[in-house]
Amino acid sequence: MDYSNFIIMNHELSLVVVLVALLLADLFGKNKRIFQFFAMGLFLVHTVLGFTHWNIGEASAFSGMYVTSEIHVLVKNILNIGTLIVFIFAFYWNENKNKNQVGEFYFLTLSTLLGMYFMVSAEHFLLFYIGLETASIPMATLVAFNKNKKESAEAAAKYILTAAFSSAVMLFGISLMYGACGSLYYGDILIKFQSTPLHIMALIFMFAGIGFKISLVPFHLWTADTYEGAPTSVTAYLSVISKGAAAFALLCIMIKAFANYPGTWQTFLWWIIVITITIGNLFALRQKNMKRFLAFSSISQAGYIMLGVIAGTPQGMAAMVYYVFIYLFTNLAAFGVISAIENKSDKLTMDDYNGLYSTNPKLSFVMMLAMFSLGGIPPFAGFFSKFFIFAAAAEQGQYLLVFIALLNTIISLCYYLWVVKAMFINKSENPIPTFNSDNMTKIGLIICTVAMIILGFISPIYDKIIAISFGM
Amino acid sequence: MNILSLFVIIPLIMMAIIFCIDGEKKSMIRMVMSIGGFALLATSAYLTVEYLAAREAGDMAEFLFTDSILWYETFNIHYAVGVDGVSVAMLLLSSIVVITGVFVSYSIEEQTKEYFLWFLLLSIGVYGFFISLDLFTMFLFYEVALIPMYLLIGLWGSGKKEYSAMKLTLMLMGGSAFLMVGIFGIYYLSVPKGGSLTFNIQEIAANVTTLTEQGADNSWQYIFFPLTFVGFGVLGAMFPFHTWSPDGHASAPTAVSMLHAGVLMKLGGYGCFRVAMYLMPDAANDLAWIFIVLTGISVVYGAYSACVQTDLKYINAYSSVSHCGLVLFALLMMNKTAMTGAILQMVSHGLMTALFFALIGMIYGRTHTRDIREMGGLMKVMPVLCVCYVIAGLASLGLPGLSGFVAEMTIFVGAFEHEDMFHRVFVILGCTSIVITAVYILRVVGKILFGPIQDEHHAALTDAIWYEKIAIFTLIFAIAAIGMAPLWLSNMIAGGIENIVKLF
Amino acid sequence: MSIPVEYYLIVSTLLFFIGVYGFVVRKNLISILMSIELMLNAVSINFVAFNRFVYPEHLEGYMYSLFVIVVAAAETAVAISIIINVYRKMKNIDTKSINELKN
Amino acid sequence: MELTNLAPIVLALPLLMFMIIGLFGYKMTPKFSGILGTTAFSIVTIVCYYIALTYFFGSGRLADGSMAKEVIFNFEWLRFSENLVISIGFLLDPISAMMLIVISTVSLMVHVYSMGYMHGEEGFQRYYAVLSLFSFAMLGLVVATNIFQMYIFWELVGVSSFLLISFYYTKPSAVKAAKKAFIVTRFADMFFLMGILILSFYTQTFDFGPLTEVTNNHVAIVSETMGGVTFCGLSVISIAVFLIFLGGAGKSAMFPFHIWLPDAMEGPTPASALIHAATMVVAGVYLVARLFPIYFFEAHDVLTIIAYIGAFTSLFAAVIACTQTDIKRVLAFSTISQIAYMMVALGVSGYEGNEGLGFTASMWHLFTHAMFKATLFLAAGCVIHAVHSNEMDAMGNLRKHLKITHIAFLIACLAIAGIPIFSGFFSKDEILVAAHEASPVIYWCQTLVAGLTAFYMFRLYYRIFWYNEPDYGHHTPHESPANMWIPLMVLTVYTCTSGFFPFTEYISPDLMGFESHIHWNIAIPSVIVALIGIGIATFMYKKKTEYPDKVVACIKNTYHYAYNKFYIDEIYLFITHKIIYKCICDPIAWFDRHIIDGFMNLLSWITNKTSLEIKSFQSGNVQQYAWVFILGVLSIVALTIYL
Amino acid sequence: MELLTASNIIFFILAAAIILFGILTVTSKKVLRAATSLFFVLFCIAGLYLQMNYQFLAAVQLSVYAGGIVVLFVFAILLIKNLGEETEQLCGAKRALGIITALTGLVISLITIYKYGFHTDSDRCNDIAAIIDMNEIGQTLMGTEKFQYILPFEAASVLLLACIVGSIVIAQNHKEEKK
Repeated sequence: MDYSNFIIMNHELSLVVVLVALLLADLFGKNKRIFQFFAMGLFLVHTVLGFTHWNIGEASAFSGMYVTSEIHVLVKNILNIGTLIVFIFAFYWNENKNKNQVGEFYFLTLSTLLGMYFMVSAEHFLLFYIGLETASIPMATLVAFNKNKKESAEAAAKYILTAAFSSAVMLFGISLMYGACGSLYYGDILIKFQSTPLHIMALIFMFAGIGFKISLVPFHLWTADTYEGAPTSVTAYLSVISKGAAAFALLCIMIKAFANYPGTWQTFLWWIIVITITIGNLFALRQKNMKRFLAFSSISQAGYIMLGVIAGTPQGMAAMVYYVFIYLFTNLAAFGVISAIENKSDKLTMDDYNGLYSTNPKLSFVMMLAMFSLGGIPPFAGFFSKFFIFAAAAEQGQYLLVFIALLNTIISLCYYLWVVKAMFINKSENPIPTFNSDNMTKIGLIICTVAMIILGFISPIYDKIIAISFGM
Repeated sequence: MNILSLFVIIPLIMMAIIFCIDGEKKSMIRMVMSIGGFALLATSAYLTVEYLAAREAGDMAEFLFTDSILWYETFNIHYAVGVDGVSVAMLLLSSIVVITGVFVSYSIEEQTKEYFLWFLLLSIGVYGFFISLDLFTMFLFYEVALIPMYLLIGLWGSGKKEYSAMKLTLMLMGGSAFLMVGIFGIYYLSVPKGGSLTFNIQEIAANVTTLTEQGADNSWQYIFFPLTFVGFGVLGAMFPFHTWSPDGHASAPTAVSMLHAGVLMKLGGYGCFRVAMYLMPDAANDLAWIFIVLTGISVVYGAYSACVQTDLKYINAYSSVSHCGLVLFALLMMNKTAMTGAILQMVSHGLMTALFFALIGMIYGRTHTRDIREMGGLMKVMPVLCVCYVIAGLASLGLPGLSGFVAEMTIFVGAFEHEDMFHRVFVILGCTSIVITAVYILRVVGKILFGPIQDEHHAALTDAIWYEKIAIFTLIFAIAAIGMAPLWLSNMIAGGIENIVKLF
Repeated sequence: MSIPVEYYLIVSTLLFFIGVYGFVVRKNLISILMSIELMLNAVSINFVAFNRFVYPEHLEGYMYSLFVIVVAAAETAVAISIIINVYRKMKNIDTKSINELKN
Repeated sequence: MELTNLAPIVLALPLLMFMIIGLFGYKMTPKFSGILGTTAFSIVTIVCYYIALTYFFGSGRLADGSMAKEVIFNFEWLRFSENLVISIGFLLDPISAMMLIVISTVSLMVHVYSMGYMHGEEGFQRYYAVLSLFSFAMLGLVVATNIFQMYIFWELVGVSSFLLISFYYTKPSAVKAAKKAFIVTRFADMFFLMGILILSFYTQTFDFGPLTEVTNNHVAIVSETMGGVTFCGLSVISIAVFLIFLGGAGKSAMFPFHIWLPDAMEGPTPASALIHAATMVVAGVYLVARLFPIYFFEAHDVLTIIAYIGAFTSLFAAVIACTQTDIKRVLAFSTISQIAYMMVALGVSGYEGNEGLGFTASMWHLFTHAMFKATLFLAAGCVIHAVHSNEMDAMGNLRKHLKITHIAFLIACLAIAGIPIFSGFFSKDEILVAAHEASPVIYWCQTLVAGLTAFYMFRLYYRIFWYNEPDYGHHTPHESPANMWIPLMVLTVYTCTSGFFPFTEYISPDLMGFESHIHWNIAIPSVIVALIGIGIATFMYKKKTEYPDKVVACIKNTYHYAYNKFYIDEIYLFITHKIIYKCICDPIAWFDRHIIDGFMNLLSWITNKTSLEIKSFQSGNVQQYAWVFILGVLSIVALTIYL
Repeated sequence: MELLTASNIIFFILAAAIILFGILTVTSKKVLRAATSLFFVLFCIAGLYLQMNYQFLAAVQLSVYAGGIVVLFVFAILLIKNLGEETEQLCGAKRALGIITALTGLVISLITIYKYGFHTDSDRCNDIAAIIDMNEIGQTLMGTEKFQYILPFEAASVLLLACIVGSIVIAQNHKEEKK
C-alpha cells in the first residue's frame, strides 16, 4: 500500500483543498459577497496552479486505475477555466437571487468538477463510474436550485430520474463487460475485447450511459427540459463543462479500451452522430426560449464533438479538445448574455430580444459573435475548431459524415442567424431597456469575446494540443 | 512587408478607425472610407504596375510577390500569399468596385458606422481570397466574405429582405459545405508517396502532377472535383444553384449588390479555376462536359429569364446568372484563350454589373420603384444617369469598345477552338445569348429611359450628385479603358492561365 | 454441480427489464425510483455472479457491486429529496405533473 | 505626305470628335458643336480623298497592272492565341478606297445638311456626337484588315444606327423602331459571329490577306483546312460563309431580315440618308465583296443562293415600295430593293477579267446608289422640313415652293430609274449584263424590278412635286436654307457624273481591271421598261386621278398584302411575342421561380415541417424519455449485432 | 448432472421470489405495497449473495438497501400525503409499449448472453470463493495495488458528501422560502 500515489493527483488534491476551505468558509463566513470573492479567488488560484502541473508528464497511479498526462492536465485546465467563467457569470445571480445557497452552489459545482476529473483520468470503469455519478448526482441538486420556479424542480426531477436510469443501463453494460472480459481496467479490456455480440452489446449499453452525459440522440431528451428549467449558470455549466468532460472521457475509453475493434463502435457512432446533429438542429429551429434553443444547439454541437471520437486519432483528440476549448468560450458568452438579460429583465424568449441592438449594442454584439462562432463563421474561433474537427474526421476517410455534418451547419446557421436577426433587424415596440451589466458579467463577457476573436489566430494552442494528444 | 498583405491590413486599419469613431460623425466615417478606398485602389494599381514590370523583367515564377508564414504547423497551414496575372486582375477589379461602392454608399444614413464596418469585413474577405495561395486561408476568407451579406441585406436592404438574406446566406453556406468536403479531399488525397500534407495550392498542384507521374489512382479526383466545382459554382450562380441571386440582389442595398455581383460572385469563378480545375486536372478534363451542359443552360436560361422580369434588379440578377454562367462555361473549355476570356469576363462583368446596380440603386432612390412598368422617359429627367445606364447596357450586350465585347469574343473564339464537336456546338448555343441579352437590355432601355414620362412625379427628379458621379464615371472609365485597350490585361491574364492550361 | 452462471444472468436480466418496464409505465415518481432500484440490483447480481463463478481470482465484481450499492443509496437520497421538492411545488408527484417543459 | 501618317487620322479624328462632343457637348452651344463636328469631318474627308485619289491614280496601280492591296498600318489590339489576333488596321484596296470616298462624301454632306435640318432640335450635340461615332465606325469597317476588325466596327455602326434611330427617344414609335433595328441586325450578327468562329477555327486566321489570297483557283488556306469537312452533310465552308452572309443580310436588310429598315426611318432624315441609305446598309454587300474569293471559289453554291435571295428581295421590296404612302418608307423599300440589286450582281459575278463584271457592277452601283439615294433622302428631308410630315397626302405641287429640291429630286429619280447619262443607268446596266450572262430568270426579274423602280420613284416624285396641292394652311412651304440645299446640290453633281468614271478599270475581283462598254442589247430593253414605268406613273399620279383607286380595286388582295408589307412584321411579332416570350421566356421564368426556386423553398419547408412534426417526440414526459432511451439502445444493439 | 442439490433448490426459490416480487414491485397498485415487494426483492438478493459465500456483501445489501433505502422510500411515501393509499390506473397502451420494450430487451439480451457461453470451472471457483474473509475485503478496499480500490473508495466519499449537502439544500429550500 503506497499512499504516495495520491501525490500525483495534483488537480484533484488541490480541488479537494478548495472544497474543504469552502466548507469551512461557508461555515464561519457571514458575508456572502466576501465569501464569493474568496471562493472565486481560491478557485482562481487552483486554476492557475493547474497550469503548473504540466511537468508531471505521463504518469499513472494506483496500479493503472488513475492516469494523468499532459492532455489530461490540459483538459482539466480547460474545465477549470470554464468553471471559473461560469462562476463569474453566476456572481450576480448568486448575490441577488441565490443568497441563501451561495456556499452550497460553489461546493456542489466544485464537487461535480472533481467528479469530472475522475471521469477524465479514470483508467478503470469503477473509478469512471464513481466520477460520472459524482458529476451528475450533485448536479441534479444544482438544477433544482432555483427555488422560485416550478420549472427548476421539474427539471431536476427529470434530470435525476433519467440520470439514474441511464447509469443503471450503463452499469448493466459494464457488468456484462466485466463478465466478458474479466477485468474492468481499460488496458485489460483492450486485450480481451473481441467482436462477439456480448462484447458489443456491453459496449453499447455502456456507451448509452456516457451518451446521456454528452446528450447524444436518442439519449438526449432530458437535455432541453433540464437546460430550460435549471438556473442559467447551471445550464451553462451543464452544457459546456459537463459535456466536454464526458466527451473527452468517452474518447479516452474508446481509444484505450476498444481501439482494437474500431469498426464495431464506429459503425453505430456514425449513425448516432448523423441523427444527433440532425435532430438537434431540427428541434433548435422551433425554439423560442433562448435556453432551450441553446440546449438543442448544444445537442447538435455534441454531434460535431463526436466527430473527433469517431476519428479516434491523435488528430481527432486534439481537434476535440480544441473544439471543447473554443466551444466553452463561445457557449459561455451566449449564456453570459442570456443570464445578464435574465437577471435584469427576466426575459428569455427570442422575441424579447427583438431590437436589442438599439438598446444594448454591446450585449448584442457579444451575442452575435457567439452565434457566428457557434455557426462556424470565420474569423471567429468557432470556425477553426469546426474546421479542425472536420479535418480529423476526414483524415479517417469519413467524408460522407463530414458532408452530412456540413449540410447540417446550414440549418444551424439558419437558427443562429435568427437570433442575430432578432437583435439587429427586427424592430420591437418595447425592447429590453438599456441597462448596465454588473462588473463581473462584463469581465466574463470581455474574456469570452476576446477569446472568440483571437483564439483562432493563435496557432500554438492547437499545435501544443496535437503534440500531447494520443490516439489509436 | 509583403505588398499583398496590405489588401487585408488596410481594411483592418480602416475597421479599427471607424470602430473608434462616434457613429454620429457620419461625414468623418465616409471620409475614412474614401481615403481607405483610394489607398486600396492605389495599392492595386501599384501592384499591377509592379507585376507587369516584373514580368517584363523576365520573372517567370508562377506566382509573384509570394510570401509564406507558417500558421498551423500541424496541418501545414500557412498564411501564404502570392499573385499571378489572374489574381492581379481580380484585385484591381475589387479595388475599383470597393471604392465606387463606398461612394455609392454615401447616401446611407441609417447606422452608417455599422454599415461600413460590415462592408469592410466583406471586402477583407474578398481581397484575402484573391491573394491567398493556401486553401485554408482561402476558404477562411471565402466564408468571411459571405456572412456580412446577411446583415447588410437584412438591415439595409429593401423588399422582402429578410427572406432573401436568409436564402442567400444559407444557399451560399450550402455551397461552402460542398466546398469544404472538397478541400479536405484534396488535402488528404493529393499526397504522393513520401510527400507531406499541404494546403498550399502550388505544392498540391505539384503533388498531383507527381501522383500522375507515379501512375497513382486518381479516382478521388472524380469525387472531389464535382464537389468543389459545385461549391464554388453556387457562388458563381451556376444553374440550378442560382436562385439566391435574383432575390438576394433585389433586396440588397445598392453598394452591396455591386460588391456582391461585382466581386463576390467572381470568387466562385476564381475558385473553380484556382482550386477545382487547377488541383484536379484529370477529373476536370473528364467531367467538364457535365458542367458545360449546366453552365451552358445558365447562359441561355438566365438570359431568357431576364427577358420577362419586371423588376430592374431581377433583370440584372438574371443577366448576371447568364454572364457568370459564361465565365464558368469558358473555364471549362480548358484552353488558354477561353480561360483568359473567362477571367476577362469576370473583370468585365464585375465592372458593368456594379455599374448597373449602382445606377439601378440611384434610380430607385429617386423614383422609389424598380418596376419597369411604372417608369418611362427618365432620359429627359436625369440624363447623366440614363446615358450611363445606356452605356452599361451596351457594355453588357457586348458593344466593341467596352469591356464586355473583349471578354465575350475571347470566350467565344477560345471556346470554339476546342477540338471536340460537342463543345463547339455548345459554344454556338452560347452565342445565341448575345441576341437575347440585346433583347432584354433594350427592353429596359426602351421602357424606362426612352418614351414619354410615365409618372408625372418623376418629372421633378434630380440628376446624379457628385459622389454618385464619381462612382459611375470611375466604373465607366474602367469599362471603356478595358474595352479600348484590352491587350495588356489580356496578356497579363493569359500569362497566369498558361500555368494551368498546361496541366490539361 | 452448481448453478451455471447463466441462470444468475437470467434472473438479473429479467429483473433489469422488469425495472425498465416499471420505469416506463409507473405513474408516480417514487415508484419509478423503485424501478431504478430493481435495475441497479440486477446489475449487482451480474457483478457478483460473474465474480463468483467466472473470475473468482479478484474481488472486482464484488467491489463494484459494493460501490453500486453506495452510489445507489446516495442517488436515492438525492432523488427522494428532489421528489419531495417537486411534491412541495406541485402538490403531487404524478409524472404528469412534471410535464411543463416540453417540445 | 506618307499614307502611314495620314491614315490614322481617318479613324482617330472622328473618334476624338465623338468623345469630345459626347463628353463635353452639353457645355457647348449647339452651333459650336455642329461646326466643330463638321470642320473636323471636312479634314477627314480631305484626307480620305487624298488617300483614295493617290491610291487610284498613283500608288495603287502596280507594275503588272493590277491594283495593290496595301496594309497601311496594322496594330495588335487583342491576342486570342498564337495565330488568332484581332488587329486594328487600315487596308487600302480598290473597294475600300472607293468606300472611303462614298462615306466621306455622304457623311460630310450630311454633317453640313444637318446643321440646317436639325437646327433647334434638343439633343443637337448628341446627334453630332453619334454622327461622328458612326463615321468612325463606318470608316473603320471598310478599312478593316481582318474579319474581326470588321465585326467590331460592324457592331459599332449597329449601335450608332440604334442611337440615331432613337434620336427622338420620347416618341414610342422611334424607340420601337430602334429596338427592332438593333435586335434584328444583332440577330444577324450572331450568325456573322458564328461564321467567323467556324472560319477562324479551321483557317486559324482572321486576316483578309490570306483569306482572299487566290492561287490556282482556290483560296488556299480555306480549301486546305476546310475542304471536305462536312457537318450534317453540308460543307463546313458553305455553312461558314453562308452564316457570314446572313450577317451581311441583316445589315443590308435582305429578306427576311429587311423588316427593320423601313421602321428605321423614324430617325432624323439626314441620318437615314447617311446610314440607312448610303453607307451602313451596304455593309453587307461590302462584306460579301470583301470575301468574294472565298464565296466564288470555295462556296459557289452559297453565291448562287445569294443571287436568288437578292433577286427575290429586290422584287419583293419594289412591289411593296409601290404601295407605301410614307415617303421615307418608299425610299427605304427602294433602298432594300437596290441593295438587293447589288447582292444579285455579286451573286452572278465571275472572277477573272470580264467575268468579274458583276462584282464591279455591284460596287459601282453601290457608289452611284449611295449618291442618288442620299440625294433623294436629303431632298425628302427638305420636303419634310417644309411640310412637317412624312405622308404623301400632306404634299403635292411642291415644285413651286421647293425649286432646288425639286431639281435634285428629279435628277436622282432619273438616276435610280436608270435613264441614260445619269449614273444609275451605267451601274444598273452592268448589273443586268452580268445577270443576263448568269441566269435568264434573274435577268428578267431584275429588269422587271428596274421598271417597278422607275414606277414607284416617279409615283413618289409626282405625288410630292406635282399632284394636287393640299391645304398647307397659313404655313406655306418654303425652300430650305443654304446649308441644306448646298449639300443636296453637291450630291446631285455626283449623281450626274459618277456614271462616267471608268470603274471597271479599277475595281474588279481579281484586281486586274478590265475594259467595259455599254451593252445596248441589254440597256435598251431596260431603259424602255423604265420609261414605261415612268409613263405609267405620270399617267396615274401627275394629277389626282381615279386610276390609282381603280387599279387598287382590281388587285385588291395583292395590294393589301403589299401595303402591309406581306405581313412579315406580323410574322416576326408572332414569333417573338407569342413564341419566344410566351412559350420560352415566360415558362422559363415560371420554371425558375416555381420549380428551381420552389425546390429550394421546398427544402426549407420540408425542414420546417419535419421539425414541426417531430415536436411531439419531445413530449415532456420523463418516462417517454426513458423509453426512447432504452429503445435506442436496443435498436443500436439489434442493428449492430444482428444486421 | 445433479441440479437439484439443496443449495440449487434454494437458488431456484430465491430466483423465483426475486422475479415474483420484482414484478409485484412494478405492478402493485399501491405504492406502499410496491415498497414492500421491493424490500423482499432486496432481501432475496441478499440471500443470493449469501448463497455465493459473499456474506459481507449480503450484510451490506441488507443494511443499506433493506435497512436504509427502503426505509427512505417508506418515509417518503408517508411524507407525501395519501400516496400510500393512492391506487394507480395504468394506461393500457402505455403498458403494452412497456411490456413490448421490456420483452424485446430481454430477448435480445438473453440471446446475446446465451450465445456467448461462459466457461466456468466451478470447482476452481468454489475453492477460491470459499476463502474470502474480512481481511481480504479490507485489503481490497484500501489497497493501491491492481484490483484494489482505495481511489474509488475515496472518491465515493466526496460523492456522498456532495449528495448529503445537495439533499439538504433541496430539502431545506422550501422551509426558508416559507419564512
